[in-house]
Amino acid sequence: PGPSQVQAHAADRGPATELKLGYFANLTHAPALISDSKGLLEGKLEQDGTGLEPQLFNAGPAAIEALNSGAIDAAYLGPSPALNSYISSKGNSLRIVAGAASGGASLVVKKDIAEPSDLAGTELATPQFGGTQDVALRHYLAENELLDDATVTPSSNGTLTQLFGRGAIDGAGVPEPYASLLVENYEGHRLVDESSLWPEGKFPTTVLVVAKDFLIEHPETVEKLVEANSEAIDWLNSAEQEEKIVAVQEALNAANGSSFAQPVISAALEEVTFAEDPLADTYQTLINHAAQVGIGEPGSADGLVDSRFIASQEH
Amino acid sequence: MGVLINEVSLTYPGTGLVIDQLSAEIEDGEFIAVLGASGCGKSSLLNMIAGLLAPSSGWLEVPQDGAAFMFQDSNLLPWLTAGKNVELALKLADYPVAQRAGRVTELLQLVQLGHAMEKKPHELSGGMRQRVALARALAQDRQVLLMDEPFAALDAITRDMLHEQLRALWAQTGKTIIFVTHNVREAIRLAGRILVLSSHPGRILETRCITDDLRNDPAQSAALANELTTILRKEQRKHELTDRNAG
Amino acid sequence: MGVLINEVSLTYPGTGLVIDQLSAEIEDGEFIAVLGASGCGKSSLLNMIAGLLAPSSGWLEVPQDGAAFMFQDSNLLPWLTAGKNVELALKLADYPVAQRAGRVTELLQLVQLGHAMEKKPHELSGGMRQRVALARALAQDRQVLLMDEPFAALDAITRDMLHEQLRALWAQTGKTIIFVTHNVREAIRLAGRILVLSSHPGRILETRCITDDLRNDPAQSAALANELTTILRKEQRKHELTDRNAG
Amino acid sequence: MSSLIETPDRTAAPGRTRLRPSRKVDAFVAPILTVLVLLSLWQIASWASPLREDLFPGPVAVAGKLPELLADGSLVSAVGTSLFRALSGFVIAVLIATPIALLLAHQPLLRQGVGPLVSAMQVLPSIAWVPAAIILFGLSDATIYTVLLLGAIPSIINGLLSGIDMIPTQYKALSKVLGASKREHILHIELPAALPGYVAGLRQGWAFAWRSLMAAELIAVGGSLALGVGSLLQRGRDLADLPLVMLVILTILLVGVLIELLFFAPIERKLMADRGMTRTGENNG
Amino acid sequence: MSSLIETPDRTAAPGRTRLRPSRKVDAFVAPILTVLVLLSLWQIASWASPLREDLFPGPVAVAGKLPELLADGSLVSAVGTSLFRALSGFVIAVLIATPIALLLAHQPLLRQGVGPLVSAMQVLPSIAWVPAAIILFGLSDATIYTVLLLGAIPSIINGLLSGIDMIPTQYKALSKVLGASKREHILHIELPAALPGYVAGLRQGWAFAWRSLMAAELIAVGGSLALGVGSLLQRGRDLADLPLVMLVILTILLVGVLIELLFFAPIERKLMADRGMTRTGENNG
Ligand SMILES: Nc1ncnc2c1ncn2[C@@H]1O[C@H](COP(=O)(O)OP(=O)(O)OP(=O)(O)O)[C@@H](O)[C@H]1O
Ligand SMILES: Nc1ncnc2c1ncn2[C@@H]1O[C@H](COP(=O)(O)OP(=O)(O)OP(=O)(O)O)[C@@H](O)[C@H]1O
Ligand SMILES: [Mg+2]
Ligand SMILES: [Mg+2]
Repeated sequence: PGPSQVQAHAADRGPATELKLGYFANLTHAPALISDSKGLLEGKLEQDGTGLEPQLFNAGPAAIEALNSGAIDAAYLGPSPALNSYISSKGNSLRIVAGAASGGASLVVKKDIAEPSDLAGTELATPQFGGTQDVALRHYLAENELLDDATVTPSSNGTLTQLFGRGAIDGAGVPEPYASLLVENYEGHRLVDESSLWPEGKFPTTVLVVAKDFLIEHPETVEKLVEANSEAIDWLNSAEQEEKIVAVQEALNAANGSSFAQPVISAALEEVTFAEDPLADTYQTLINHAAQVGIGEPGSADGLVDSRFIASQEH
Repeated sequence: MGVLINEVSLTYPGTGLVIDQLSAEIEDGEFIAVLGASGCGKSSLLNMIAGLLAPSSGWLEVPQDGAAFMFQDSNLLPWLTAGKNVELALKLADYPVAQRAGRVTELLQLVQLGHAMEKKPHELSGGMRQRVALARALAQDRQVLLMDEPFAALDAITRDMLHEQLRALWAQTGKTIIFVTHNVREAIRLAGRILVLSSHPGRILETRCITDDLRNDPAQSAALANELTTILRKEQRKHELTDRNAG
Repeated sequence: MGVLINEVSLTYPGTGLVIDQLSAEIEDGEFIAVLGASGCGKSSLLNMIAGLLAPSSGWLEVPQDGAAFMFQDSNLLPWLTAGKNVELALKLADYPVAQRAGRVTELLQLVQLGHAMEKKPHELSGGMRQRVALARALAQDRQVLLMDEPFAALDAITRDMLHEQLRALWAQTGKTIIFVTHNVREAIRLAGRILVLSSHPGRILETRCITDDLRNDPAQSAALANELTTILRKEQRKHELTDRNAG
Repeated sequence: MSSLIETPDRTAAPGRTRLRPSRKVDAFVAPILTVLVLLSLWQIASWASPLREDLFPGPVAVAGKLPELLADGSLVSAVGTSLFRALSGFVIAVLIATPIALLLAHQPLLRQGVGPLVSAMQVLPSIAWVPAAIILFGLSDATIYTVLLLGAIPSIINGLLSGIDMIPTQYKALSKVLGASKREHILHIELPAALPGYVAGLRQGWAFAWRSLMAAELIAVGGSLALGVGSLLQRGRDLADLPLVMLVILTILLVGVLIELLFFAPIERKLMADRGMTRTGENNG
Repeated sequence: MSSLIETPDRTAAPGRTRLRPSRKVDAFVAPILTVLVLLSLWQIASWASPLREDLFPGPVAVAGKLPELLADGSLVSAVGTSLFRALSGFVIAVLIATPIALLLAHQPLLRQGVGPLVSAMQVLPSIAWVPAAIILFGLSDATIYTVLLLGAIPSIINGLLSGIDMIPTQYKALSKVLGASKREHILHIELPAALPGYVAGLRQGWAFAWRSLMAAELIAVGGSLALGVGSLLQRGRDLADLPLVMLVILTILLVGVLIELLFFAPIERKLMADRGMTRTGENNG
């Protein structure tokens, strides 16, 4: 009985009094970090009298839980948790309103693994079961008919780094800056850059999602959110390399005390592309890939992306 | 009517029949001594009168406010001092708060323990614990007072003194007192009536009334003591035999 | 030499001086009774002899293998049956395994509890528990046997019987027995020497030797009993006064 | 005034025995009833709730998930894996913790030094051990067992220690009088006397063991390590699959109830009966 | 000849023991010594270890991290936040658990029905509650407290229940004889008699409370929720910053030791002294 009631009451109610925005202290969430540290979003929201409450998360599932409960209204997320939630709620939970980052995920392996066929019999890891890198890696292994030969162990980013450092795993499919960290500090090398597996080399890493009800009730606020996102991305794409590295490093440090070295951040920024295109075409592929390797339920991504707020799209 | 015991039987799961259709009528204000061999069921009987144990058959009638009970082991609460142990009984009997402290002192002095008020049970000697338990039983101030070998751990002199005090208390208050003892002379000295229990199963073997005349006549009471001892000894003989066979 | 007590004093934190420079020499094979008012320090003295309590000053000498001890409360282990409680003492005394079961039966029969072998302590009456504790103390079979009011919870007949058995055991084995009692007659009946303790602080007030002649002469032993009672009563008087003042 | 306190009452036939349903049945009937009541409350709540169905699935929705999980065998095998790990780990923990507790109980200096640390280790969350365990053992069962053991051992040590602390002094005196050697004292007096407290400690130790295991199973949820219940739970969260999460929770509860009813409750009842006591809530006055 | 230091043993005749005043050994250095020994072992191990320093930092490296964390105040404020949450949550848990335990102890049917579930809830990992708590309370302290309470309450209930179970039957008889009402019985006999077991349960409850709190603090690391020790630990793990992880572990241990030494140990010592017992490892025979 729930959903219909909620829909019945949902209507445009003008700007929200408050926007609760979730994101991670990750390099792939740089648009959120920059928007926050430069006060971009805050400034825009103030015009409507909307307050901003940023909220840091560790992982996608917790962010999705928070979004579902109304504890946050919008979030920067990897596409996989967003897709999972969209499908399991039958389209009622959220919408993707913009992209934030693409690329910037690689399979980093030990020195002695030189080509894909060497992956047979190895132990690999990804940050999260059913996450973007997890599905990608499993799909890649399946394509190369290695899925039964190599094992894939989901484990958190920090643990992965440790496991790789200790030699307990032979490789990891990870996002930036961890991929760069493994390369810079732990003598790994990139065996597969994920972008090489996608048409035009583009696949989403971070997207901006908004709770469906919030989107219906406060489109003005969402518009501001997307604008700020766009400005942050513009800044990231236009700023001097040095300035960019320092700004990202400081934003990360301010957010959760991260202390990644400049070379790591610099290498990571090379890998990631910041763009507000949500890459709507890729979601069905992502869902299909997941279903092919037996993760999650098959479903349709139709209606997931609401790209009306993206300026570039309008023109 | 003080206490009415009607064809009460008691069976313990592991032990079998301990008390067999025992009946007794105890008048209001009587002073009863219960004699019997070790293990014959005296404590069990008191437990039933106190309502702590349900009879397996038969029934008992006791005053509605229950009975004060002095247990065979002193059963003091280890976290309370001697004084607080007695005070708890007063508190639970709704004794007026203002007079409690005074009453506690009075009761402990009665049992010669005025100096041990602040002592925890583990700091008391065996006899001292028993006397605190006695003070606590008196603190309850019920119409019926059950005492399970109240003086067993006491020396003869202290015991003598407490005998006197118990008699005096009984005379003053008209309580119904039922007390278990192993000491035939003690029974004769204190009680108005003596019930002698048999063992295995427990029945009333003998009932003797003690008049004040008898009590105060050394020769007569010595004769009664001998007589009761003989009865008890005869009863005991039987068990010696059964025990030999059982072992 | 059985037990040597040399100017032993004992102070409890909360209570103060309980035993004051007490000295006594107890010969090997002696049968000693200790008399004294409730709370005078008899149990404390036995505890020191058993090595359970260190004296505050002075020293004691006991045989190296220690002493068997029958506690004032029966102190049975609640998870073991009567038989197993006795057996444990045999086991810890390295009694040959093969003969243990037989010895347990023997000892329990000695205290008239052949039938209660399989009972847990909570299924026993107070007097039965005390008798199991007695059997256990005998099972330890040490040269020195300490007994703290071993017959307090027993009826006169059982007590008589056990008196005889204890005398017989002592005569046969030549054990050194030190036992605490409240019963002046019991002391005269059993002991070869009686120590009377004063209270507050505990000192030796009197020492009396009992010859077999005296023991077997009712008139003489009655006279001694009276005499000892008088001594104890005089001692007690003092405390009554102090207690009134303390209370 | 005398009133009637008759037990059993006067009209009852003499010698009648009270009929009691056997304990075993009792022990299962009441919990099952409770569960049924809770399930219906849950279903009603989920119908009445304004929350979306994927956020608050009712029992029916959750049950609907069951065939799928049973069909691919993942639930059964996860429960089997976790139960095996938890039980074997628990046994190891008991075997390690018991001698340590005895050592601490008999070495005053050691206890003063190490005792507070043991208590402190109880409050250390299991995941704190994960980095260290991974460095030592990599992604192996050894890592999982390490985390489990470090979770369970301190609590079992504390349970046994507090059981030993509660032993009445008179038993220690008895043991000394009986001439028990240290070994004999521990074996014949200390352990049996401490047993009730020890079992209470074991129950807590089991809880710690199981919860630590769940935490350990989150380190790595598949691959070379067999999939456990903890991994399944995390998988449910990762996939925003609340019916799966609920199903795992119910499974864990079921395992917990069964362990309690088949293991701890009977042991405790036996111990108490041995000592002439009854658990409150069981018949007998 | 009565002085505290007496003629030595050898004057006793052969085959005899001389019993003399005992001397008490004071050992205040023990805990400090233990910590020092452990620290040096750790430093030596880290020097001797072939592992890279960032994988196995020694105490010196960890200590080096301290000024930085103290400078930005994050460690102190995280400890303060977590400690406040844990203590207040623990107090609430005690206030909720105690009446429930008393109710269960006095309602046989309820205990049979709900008792096993309470034990089972102890084995439910804290993160199992997180999704439900978030849905109900969002990202607020209420969520954190919910997870904490659900972790601590069952264990306190079980502790009190087992304390009540262990009450000697004779105290119940006494209470009946003294004519205590149910309320009076609970207040004057049951609670004080169960107190030692209850405190043991509280100690476990505290451990559960703290560990559940750590789990709850992983949900979110900043924003509306103040940063706690759990978040700091997770941050250390996420950043593969082992010195930070170690520092947080040490901090948690320190908090645990202090709570133990300043709270549980004195209470327990008091309770036991009240009952004429001593903790093993404390002087007195
Ligand atoms: N809980 C019980 N379970 C089984 N048997 C019991 C239980 N309590 C007592 N008995 C048995 O009942 C009999 C009577 O016990 P009770 O305590 O009433 O004796 P008593 O007359 O008071 O003896 P004593 O003078 O030694 O105190 C004994 O044989 C004892 O073994
Ligand atoms: N642990 C203790 N702490 C403080 N005082 C104690 C302790 N144990 C005994 N006492 C005190 O020491 C005195 C002697 O006690 P003890 O038990 O030796 O007496 P007793 O002669 O055996 O008495 P009873 O005949 O009543 O058993 C008493 O006044 C008692 O209060
Ligand atoms: Mg009795
Ligand atoms: Mg004594």
